[in-house]
Amino acid sequence: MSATAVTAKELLLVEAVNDALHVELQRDGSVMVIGEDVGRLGGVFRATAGLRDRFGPDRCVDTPLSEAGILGAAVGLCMAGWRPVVEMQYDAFSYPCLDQLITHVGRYRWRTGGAMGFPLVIRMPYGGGVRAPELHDDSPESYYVHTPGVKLAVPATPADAKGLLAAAIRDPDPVVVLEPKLVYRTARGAVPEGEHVVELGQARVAREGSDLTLVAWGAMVAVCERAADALTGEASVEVLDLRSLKPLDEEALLTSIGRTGRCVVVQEAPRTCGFASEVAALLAERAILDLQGPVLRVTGYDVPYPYWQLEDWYMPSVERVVDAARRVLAF
Amino acid sequence: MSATAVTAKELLLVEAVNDALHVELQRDGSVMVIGEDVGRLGGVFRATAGLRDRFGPDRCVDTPLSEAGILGAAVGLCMAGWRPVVEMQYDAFSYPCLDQLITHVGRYRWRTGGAMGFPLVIRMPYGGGVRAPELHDDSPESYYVHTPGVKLAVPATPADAKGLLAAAIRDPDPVVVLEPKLVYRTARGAVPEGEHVVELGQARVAREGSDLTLVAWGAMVAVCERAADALTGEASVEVLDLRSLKPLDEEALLTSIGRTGRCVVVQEAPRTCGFASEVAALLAERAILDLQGPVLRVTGYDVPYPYWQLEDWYMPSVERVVDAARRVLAF
Amino acid sequence: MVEQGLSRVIGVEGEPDRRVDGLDDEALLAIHRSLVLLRTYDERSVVYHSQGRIGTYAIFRGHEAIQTGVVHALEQRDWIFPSYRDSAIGLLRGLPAATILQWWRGHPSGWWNPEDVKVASICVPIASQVPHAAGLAWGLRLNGTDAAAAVLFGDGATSEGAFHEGANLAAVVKAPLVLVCNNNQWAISTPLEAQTAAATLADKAVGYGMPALRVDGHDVLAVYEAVREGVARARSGDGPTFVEAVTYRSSPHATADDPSLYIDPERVAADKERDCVPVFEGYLRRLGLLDAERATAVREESLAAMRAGIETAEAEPPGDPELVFSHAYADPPATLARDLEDLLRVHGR
Amino acid sequence: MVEQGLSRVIGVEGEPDRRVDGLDDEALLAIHRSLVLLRTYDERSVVYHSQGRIGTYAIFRGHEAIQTGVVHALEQRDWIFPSYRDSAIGLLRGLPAATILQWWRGHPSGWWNPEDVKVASICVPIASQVPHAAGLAWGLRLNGTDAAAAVLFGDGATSEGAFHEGANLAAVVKAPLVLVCNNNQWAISTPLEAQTAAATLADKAVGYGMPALRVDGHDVLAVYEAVREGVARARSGDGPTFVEAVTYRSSPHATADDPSLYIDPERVAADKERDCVPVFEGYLRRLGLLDAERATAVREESLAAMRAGIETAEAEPPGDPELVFSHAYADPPATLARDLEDLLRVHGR
Ligand SMILES: Cc1ncc(C[n+]2csc(CCOP(=O)(O)OP(=O)(O)O)c2C)c(N)n1
Ligand SMILES: Cc1ncc(C[n+]2csc(CCOP(=O)(O)OP(=O)(O)O)c2C)c(N)n1
Ligand SMILES: [Mg+2]
Ligand SMILES: [Mg+2]
Repeated sequence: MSATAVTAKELLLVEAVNDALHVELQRDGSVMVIGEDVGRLGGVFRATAGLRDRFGPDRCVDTPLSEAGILGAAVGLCMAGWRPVVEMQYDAFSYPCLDQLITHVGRYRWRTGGAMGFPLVIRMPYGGGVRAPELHDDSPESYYVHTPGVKLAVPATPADAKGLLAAAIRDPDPVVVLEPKLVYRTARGAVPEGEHVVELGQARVAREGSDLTLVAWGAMVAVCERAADALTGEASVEVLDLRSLKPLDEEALLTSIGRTGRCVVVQEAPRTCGFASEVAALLAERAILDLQGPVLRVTGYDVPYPYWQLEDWYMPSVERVVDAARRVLAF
Repeated sequence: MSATAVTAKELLLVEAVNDALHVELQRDGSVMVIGEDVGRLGGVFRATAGLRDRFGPDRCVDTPLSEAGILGAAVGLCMAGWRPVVEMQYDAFSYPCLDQLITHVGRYRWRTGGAMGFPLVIRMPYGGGVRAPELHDDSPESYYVHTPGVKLAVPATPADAKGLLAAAIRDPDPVVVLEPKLVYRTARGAVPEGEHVVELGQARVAREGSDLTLVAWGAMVAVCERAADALTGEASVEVLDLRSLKPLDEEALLTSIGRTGRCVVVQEAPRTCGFASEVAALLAERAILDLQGPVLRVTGYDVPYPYWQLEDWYMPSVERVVDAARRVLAF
Repeated sequence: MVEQGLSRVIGVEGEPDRRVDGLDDEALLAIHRSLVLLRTYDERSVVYHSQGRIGTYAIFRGHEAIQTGVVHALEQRDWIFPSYRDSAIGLLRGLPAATILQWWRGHPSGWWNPEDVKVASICVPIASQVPHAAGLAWGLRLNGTDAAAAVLFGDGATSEGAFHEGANLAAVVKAPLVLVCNNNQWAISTPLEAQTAAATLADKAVGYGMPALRVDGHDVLAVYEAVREGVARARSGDGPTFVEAVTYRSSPHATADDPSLYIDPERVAADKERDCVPVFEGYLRRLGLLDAERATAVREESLAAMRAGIETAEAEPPGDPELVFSHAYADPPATLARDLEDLLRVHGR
Repeated sequence: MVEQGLSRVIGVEGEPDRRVDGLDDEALLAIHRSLVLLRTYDERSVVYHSQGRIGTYAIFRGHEAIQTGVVHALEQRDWIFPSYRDSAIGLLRGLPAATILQWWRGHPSGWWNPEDVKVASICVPIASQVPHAAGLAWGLRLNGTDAAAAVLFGDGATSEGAFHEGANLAAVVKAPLVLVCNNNQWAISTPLEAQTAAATLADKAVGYGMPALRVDGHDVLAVYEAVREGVARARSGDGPTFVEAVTYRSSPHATADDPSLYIDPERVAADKERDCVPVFEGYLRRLGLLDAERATAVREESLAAMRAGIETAEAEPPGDPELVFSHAYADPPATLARDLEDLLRVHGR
């Protein structure tokens, strides 16, 4: 897929997001970026830096402070032939747009019998661990992925941050992209220059192993890799980075569990009805004979995300992942 | 718990809701009902009929058409010592209030270090099968139950509709009550008169069985009972009515599966991250040795709820439940 | 208060009628055909519902003048965003009655391609179409066309955040949009005074820096004139206009509703005196443009369209289960095909 | 436009000062202490942040006059709903600086009981506290008290649906509420003209049928006067009032922000000329109520409070993991205790 990509450069994850936007706005004149502070400031995380100067104030627009209005307007912009990329400034500040998402973004194509497409993207920094005040730390994937008619991707690496966002922008359906702000400026890696697309629905084996599979997405992939390190000598641990939750690469998931027979799913979000539950349910449904032990979930808790001095107690830690892995291995 | 309840009368489910409101508003002068058309009209389903005349326009209030404003005002009313019971007119029209629910209703008590309570109730008719236009058919429990700080109950019978709503109104925490509108006027049963409380977190064995457990809530309980009938002779089927999804009666669930070893979970909502996934994940985590077959989910599909002439193809049918049960039994 | 200071073209209480410049006799008769077509659609739908031939139906009797005035003030290239109550407005853009009837029959063919007729889908959640209209109109401006859009909504809708955010954004981006508020003074059972403390709904426009016009919603030409003014402003790049068309909901909210629980029957009776169809027919008669013969002909034409519509609708076979899964995605997750297969297997299809 | 027609008490460009009746010398000096306390809190917080002693911090320099004017126009029994930027307003109701510093330090003791001081929790999501204030004020009225409430929010907040729905509902239920909009003309990097097309933010009140007042937000007494008028209206049962206090965000949005990317430095410099603290101190001097000695004393008093505050905060032990689970529910699901036990086991606690 990453057709014309030849050389690569080292980028931070947030720089890769910015790179993808520059490439895609250049490639397709109908792509535009809208959101709060995306223009003059270039986004509070600088993800949209340079776009307004390069493509003009009509293609990178500072909107009024109204998330529902912004997403609703994006629906209308699609009807006029545009492909809006909507930035929600933070995870928890996207909640006002859920009504438009559920009642319209996910249904409008269906409502027109497939006659009209709504190729919009909602991208936002998400997740905890950043020592921020309340409501700057949520992992809202469940609300989005439970909603029919939308797709959802979560990159864990700079290359995927660029490739998945590009795929989302080119996708004919609405796609939500959750960017792990915890590693915005710590995840650094080689990113193909120019056009780079990572197809939705293809999981990535971040590390191969044969005894147990750690399933994760976004910032939790790195936590799982550290847990795998910690288990070196004890067990051969595979780390599966889902990359896209809808469409989900069930194939990769079932293949991995088919090999290892043991699974721990790790997510930041609260446990009840989180996507970790979906993964576990899928295995209980389709891999029951492969399972040599329980499917354990290491997740955020069913409580409000805590004050940041306590957040390390809330976020899935390497210790908690290792402990769960050992319990499954010892089962 | 249903302390003073002596005699019982036959009521429709929606009448039982109305009865609960009359009893609780009478019992506690700080309980008030607010929402769209709850006063003069008594609600589009008549669930609040008679309250405005009996308790006055200050305790049963027709609000402006603004779901987020209504729920936000309910938060403030709690701070002033009131116990607001908020009606959302329909499932899908509750989505505008999700932002207030997630950012405030579920967090405000925590935010005050437990100093202030928010004993509010959000009740709404939910679910499909009623031959209605778009967006009158949703089953939104996942959005609500994934949200920390709130509880959620779903009655399947008139007696539970009264008892669970009374428990919700008396509960010190915010509780969402989803009322299965499909059976509002078809579910009829004996309802204790006067005060009647059904504690949250206690599942109900709707039917005893030893070979397989059908797990459901709300309108799907009756579907499961019909499926159990259809399986008479083939298998002894237990039907477990969860009644409250948060707190969840894990005890009852694990006990039942411990006995039957087989489980099918039935829900109307779309599958991905639905509560059926949570139930299956729980079993994969805590009952893996009891399971003699896969945990199958019979659910709504991951598509917009269809036009009503097609809705019977979308709603879990007795046939689909029976088929899933047979597949598990034959496993 | 609400009824004060409304602009009118058709005289009441002895006031003289006016002619609207640019509207020749042909145009007036075209407006008449539209009014009668909508009225007929609405009347027949209520009958069809009572016969169990369509489902619950939201009655728009008395609001045809607003719908007609809006459509006639626009060009074919201009977009329309209807509220749920304006379900049949597409008829005036050439949509077959059968399509709209199928929507109310819950049949999967009850959709149309908004692009074909520049009429957005029926919007069920109150006010949520306002941001769509703002975005579409904004997009039209960015496309460099001089096309415009109109969005219809009710008095209750003005209380929703979606209305507020859409209207504010439209004004900021100078979207070529006319916001048409049908102030029928009721939101189901909630009266205007329980909806807002504002003196008029046009007052809402002040907070968006948007000009506003208030017209008698029973007067199709007054609505036409106001919307045309808004469209002109939109085309010249001056942004949105708010039009408050004051009517009264003289019919039940929908076929399922019992207004006797809340509404004042005398006020309803009074409003029926100002029924927009006879009001406009009187105007045409005074101009010598309408006689009994033509009135019957137009009425017959509409009835024929409805007969054809319901026949076509009822003749259509029920939709296939496939349609539950089609159209949700252009590029669906693989699970959908598996679910369909499973569904067909179970039901022996 | 925005700066025109603002009411003032303290003269600018040679205009004479006024006395506000009901405000004796003692009251004026109390206002001064409040202004300086807030200014000191803000200045010290910026320093503490640069020293890594608190986290990201939202600076409110230049907005102390609004916060102070509001609090002094209210009685102790009246409620205050602060925006995130008014984080320290509770100081004026006797909250210890340590508590607010702990909030910014992300320490679990950074909360207070709103009931004790009638100050709601810091509200992080923009505008979402407006419906809370409307509901609380409504509840106070239902309780038969004559207590009132004030809610503070910014210019950007007026674009949110939550502001709209809360303000509209407040007016409909005649909630005893004063809505105080700090129009500092910026929402992070978004200038007022990209936020709304309205001529003034006070214009928003028209659509809610609410009276509005526009004041110079640099003038603590002008804010005081306006809010007091709103409170009087609230107590007499006439419902809410909207107060637009015009200022300018002359400091960065927060410690993490770099305004050089978007703001006009000359305009910032000009605003600093009207800094609310020296402006009010000049007024007091002209009245012979303030000399260098008293100014230093007040300043010292505030600095002492801050020194004590940060010491107390830093002396507190880190919070226990138990606190992750406490307080979410009054009657928590059993799973929470199991999760805590598991967490402690894994981390060998
Ligand atoms: C968001 C939302 N909330 C509630 C409803 C239920 N509902 C349908 S019509 C209606 C009243 C609408 O009143 P108004 O906006 O005045 O339009 P009218 O019905 O008078 O045409 C309500 C509350 C809805 N459709 N959408
Ligand atoms: C719902 C929501 N969206 C976005 C944000 C991020 N944010 C924090 S402050 C701010 C600007 C607020 O502007 P204004 O209301 O004028 O208040 P000011 O910052 O000027 O005091 C934004 C967009 C938020 N906190 N809440
Ligand atoms: Mg209306
Ligand atoms: Mg501001």
